[in-house]
Amino acid sequence: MTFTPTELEVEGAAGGEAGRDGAPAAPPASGRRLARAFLRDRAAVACGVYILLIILMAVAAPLLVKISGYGPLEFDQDAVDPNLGGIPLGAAGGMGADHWFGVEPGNGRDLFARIVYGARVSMLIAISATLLTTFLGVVFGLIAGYFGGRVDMVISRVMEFLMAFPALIFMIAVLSALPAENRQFLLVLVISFFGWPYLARIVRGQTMSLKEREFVEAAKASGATSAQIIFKEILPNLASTIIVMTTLAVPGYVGTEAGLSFLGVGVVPPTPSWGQMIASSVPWYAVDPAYFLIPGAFLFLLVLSFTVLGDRIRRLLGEGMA
Amino acid sequence: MTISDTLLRVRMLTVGFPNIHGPNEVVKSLDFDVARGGALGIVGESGSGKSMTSLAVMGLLPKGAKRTGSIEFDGTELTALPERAMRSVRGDRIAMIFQDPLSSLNPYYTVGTQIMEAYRSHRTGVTRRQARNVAIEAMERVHISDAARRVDHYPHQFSGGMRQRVMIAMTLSMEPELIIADEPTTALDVTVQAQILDLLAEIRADTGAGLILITHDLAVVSEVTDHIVVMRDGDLVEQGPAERIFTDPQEPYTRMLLDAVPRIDDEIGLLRTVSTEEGR
Amino acid sequence: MIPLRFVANRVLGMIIVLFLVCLFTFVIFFVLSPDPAVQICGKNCTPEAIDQIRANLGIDQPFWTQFGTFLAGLFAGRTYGTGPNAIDCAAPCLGYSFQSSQAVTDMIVQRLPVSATVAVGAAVLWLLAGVAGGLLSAVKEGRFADRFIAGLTLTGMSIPNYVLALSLQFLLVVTLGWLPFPQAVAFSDDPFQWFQNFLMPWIVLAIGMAAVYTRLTRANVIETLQENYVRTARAKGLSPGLVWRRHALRPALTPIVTIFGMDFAGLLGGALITETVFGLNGIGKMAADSITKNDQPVIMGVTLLAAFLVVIGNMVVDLLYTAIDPRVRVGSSA
Amino acid sequence: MTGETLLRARNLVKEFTVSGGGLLGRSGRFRAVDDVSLEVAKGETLALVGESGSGKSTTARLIARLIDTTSGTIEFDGREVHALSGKALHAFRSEVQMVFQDPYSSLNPKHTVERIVTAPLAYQRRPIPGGARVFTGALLERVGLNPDHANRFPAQFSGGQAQRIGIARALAVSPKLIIADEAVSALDVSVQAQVINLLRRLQDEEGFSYLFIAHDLAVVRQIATRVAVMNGGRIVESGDRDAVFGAPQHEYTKKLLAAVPRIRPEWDAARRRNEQARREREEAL
Repeated sequence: MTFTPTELEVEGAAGGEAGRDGAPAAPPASGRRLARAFLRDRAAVACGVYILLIILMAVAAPLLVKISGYGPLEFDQDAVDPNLGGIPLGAAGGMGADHWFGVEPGNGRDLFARIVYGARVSMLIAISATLLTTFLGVVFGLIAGYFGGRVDMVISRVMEFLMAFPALIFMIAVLSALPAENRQFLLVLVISFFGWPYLARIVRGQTMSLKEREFVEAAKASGATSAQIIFKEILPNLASTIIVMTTLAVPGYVGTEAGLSFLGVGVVPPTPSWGQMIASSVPWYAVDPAYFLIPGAFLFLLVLSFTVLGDRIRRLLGEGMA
Repeated sequence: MTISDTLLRVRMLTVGFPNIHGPNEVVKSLDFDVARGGALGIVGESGSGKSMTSLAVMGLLPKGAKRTGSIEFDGTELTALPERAMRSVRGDRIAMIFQDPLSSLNPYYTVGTQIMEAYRSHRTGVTRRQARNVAIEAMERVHISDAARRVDHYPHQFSGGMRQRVMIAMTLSMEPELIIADEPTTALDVTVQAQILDLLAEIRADTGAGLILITHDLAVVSEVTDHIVVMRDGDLVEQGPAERIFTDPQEPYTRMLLDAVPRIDDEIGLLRTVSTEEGR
Repeated sequence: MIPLRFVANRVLGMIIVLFLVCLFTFVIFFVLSPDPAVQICGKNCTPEAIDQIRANLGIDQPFWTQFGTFLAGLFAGRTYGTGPNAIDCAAPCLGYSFQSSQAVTDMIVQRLPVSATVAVGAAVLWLLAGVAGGLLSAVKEGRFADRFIAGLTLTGMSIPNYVLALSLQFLLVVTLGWLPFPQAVAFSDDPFQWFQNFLMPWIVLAIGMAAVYTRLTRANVIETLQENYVRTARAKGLSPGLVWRRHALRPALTPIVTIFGMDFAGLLGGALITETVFGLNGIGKMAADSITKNDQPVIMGVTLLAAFLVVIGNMVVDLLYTAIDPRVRVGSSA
Repeated sequence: MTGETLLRARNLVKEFTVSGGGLLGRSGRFRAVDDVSLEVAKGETLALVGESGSGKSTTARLIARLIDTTSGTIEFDGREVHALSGKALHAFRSEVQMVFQDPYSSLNPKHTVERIVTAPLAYQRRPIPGGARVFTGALLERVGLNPDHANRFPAQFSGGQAQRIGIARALAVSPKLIIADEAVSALDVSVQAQVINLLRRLQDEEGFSYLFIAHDLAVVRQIATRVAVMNGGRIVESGDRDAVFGAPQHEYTKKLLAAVPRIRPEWDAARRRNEQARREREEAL
């Protein structure tokens, strides 16, 4: 579902598209010019706004819940109909002034509160995993690509080994074996552990081709150390790749976290998570569609927003790159 | 020169990539002729529009390009030809050789297949066997030894010079009346370049085909061609018989170019340059 | 004609990777998981009973012994317990599920047809849709159709498959009633209902991949059309159809064919969710169920199977690539 | 002009391992540089000429210590370069600089001209005399560029200008030897002539030596004091420029010289006469 080698292959292949027609004499993309081009793109702006909104929601979760009146763990038996097996009272899953998004069937927990707190969990895990993955991927990719030889062979073999795993199944296996404490932290670790090779492979490839550029030889001939060459000469040239790959990694991790929680090896109840909410809505989807539609829509839109945003950033940077 | 002596007559040829900023012309109102069996050299530095000129004649301009003017080949107006008719001219009567022989050959097919496919698509009722023999014969004519075996080899199994020979064999198999060679030796070593230039001369002598040689190298055109067009930034700077261009250039740009060419057997001194670049 | 040494190299590499996968998986379950004997024993358990179960399972042995027995079981089969209660587990033995009292290998074999049907159908669907969409997009580059397909692919890549599965089920089955509630029907009994049953799983499993393949195909075709050899082909006066078929499609689609092998082999992960949501009794659902029941031998068996498929897929792709790309197949002689 | 010896390389050999691939693959060895000996005197230009694959670029990189020799010795200004390491190697780096073939590839696209030109000093941990701005401005002027362009990026310059930036960078540490690896082959002919003139002028001003790697014999003849011809990893012939060009001894050198396309000398002579006549006409007016 989230980790397919192909998906990243596409990004790699299309990312190279920009450099196809030689070196244009245009000045390199300036931040301001990029920002202006970005703001002209309505889809990108809409996605950016949605992501900001979700982040805001996650940050301000306790405040929002205070305003709406119900916490994420509060049961409200008055909102469900015990005679009908706990189906929410009222239309559309019990939506109304009291419960803005309705309530969970069965125990009447407030969906709005759970969505808001779920956003917190999703974003926290996805962003932490992205940061950790990016760090690992960039460092190992740079080292393997720059030093080559034996170092590269070892790192490449490890990457191939990790990528040879069907990541989802392996994550499930690992997580199902691990204790339930500190689940969120473990999720980040496990996701990053299986995630970094995809970025590292691309960074490695680009480093290998950058290494052949004569400016690296020029730096070497001037007495630059390996660390100086890697971080001062090569890394700046990887910036746009890293930005694009990172933006495209976030939706993958949002989806992975939700998927793992959906399968019951992710975030442990009662902590809310969107994937877990969708999982628990499965038995109810025919009688209370709002229960899965609301978290489903939030999740889909978040993943879509990040994906579109990553796509647009890639195109912008790709066009602006010399 | 009478009409029947002229193989290709180009008039007011303009190529542009129109965009919001304007017509963006890379070739501007170009006039030149190629005589039957003659060799025309188009010389210019990078960005002079010399390659676009050749693609315009072939009708192979990239997407978004706009071509105006007249290109008359053997009495036929090429710009007015429908695509289907143009295809029967392309490859069959006008053939083209490109700069980088490796990327110009498809890595997935044997050189034999690639020589044959042109022949088979232009000549109806040709069996595979016959086409293969044509391919082998063409490879022999460009002095590829052991052609009967090498016809089944892939491009990556040939050296740079041999690949260019394959490209030439490809054009040869069609017996074209005009060969357009766009920087055919730029990617090659100097000894290989000499061989390829000799080969081109030999083929012209054999078949009587006309040649347009596009290059940045004045020394090369001086050896190969009898008529020269000098281009700069899409403009025609000067044209005339080779000897006249080299002995009595009229335009300052031509003189500057000739001064800038390092000689291997002339006096040594500071290379004469105009200071356009210096201090810019 | 694939060089023998190349094959030998790949096979050796594959064996090493598979061994490491086994070891890795085994370590995880050996070190991390809670004692299965306690679970199996249930309530009213005595320490003696637990010891007995531990002995039967062989988990009273040190790690390397256990691992050795496990590997031996893979190739030669093994026997759990002793005496009349002994249970035989024939090779390739992936372990024995005490929750369902069945050998994991048998459980997998039983469920293979359903999973294979889901996987093959989805693969055909995404390959066809992806390549067709990508070609259309490339032909219409920059035009409305291209932008429309680009929007579709972004959506397809973004929608989590369980959300799509539930939405489809809600829409097509509950609201519109176009499809019946999924039931297990054999193809030979009622082909039409069989098709209706598998339609939604196929779509759900295929959609994300189809989106990715569309983008990949589009990028490859557009890039190939820029190649100098395509210009050469046009300069030879070949018809556009011939230029496309011979000089653009083959180089553009070759990497897609090879990647397809890997993606197909990696399908089990996606099948897990799809089969669970649609209640299809395949390997994926079995794995999902065993997570809930904490049935470790089954989880481990499925993990190994999945890794095995991916490694095999990788190797097939490598060999396939060698066979279709002459640059790899025939070494340079110049 | 030729004085004492600056660089002396003896019996240089460089072998590369050609991987057979995979775990079972057998690896072979390929000898790119085979027993090459050469000398460069102070203030002279030694041109190393050869076709692709002749080993000339590898030789240049061996001498610059960008790669290590398989065997052989390199002596530079009295020091054993092949044995240098650590601090001593660092010091050697400011005495030998390189100018590369592709002007864009040799400049980091993400760095400004100022950063590029001062990088050798920064990597040497040496202070920048007069501050980065002034120093860069002065260097740019010396190579014929506008000193106000110090904050631009490489992509904003033409090929010839970018090559001048590369030359400015080499000059920054005031080296004794500049290795120019096909430094003018990627340039248009008019720009090429300007850069050749610039290289000659700088040598006259500074007195450093060039090791000039090139495949173009006509260019080499314009700039070299001595010439060494390489083929298949070996030097087949070397000597003073006029000796090598005027009376080549080795078969390969003869073949190479014969292959160079040339403008007929009688045409050039005629052109000089015509231009003379034109000038006289113009003066008469």
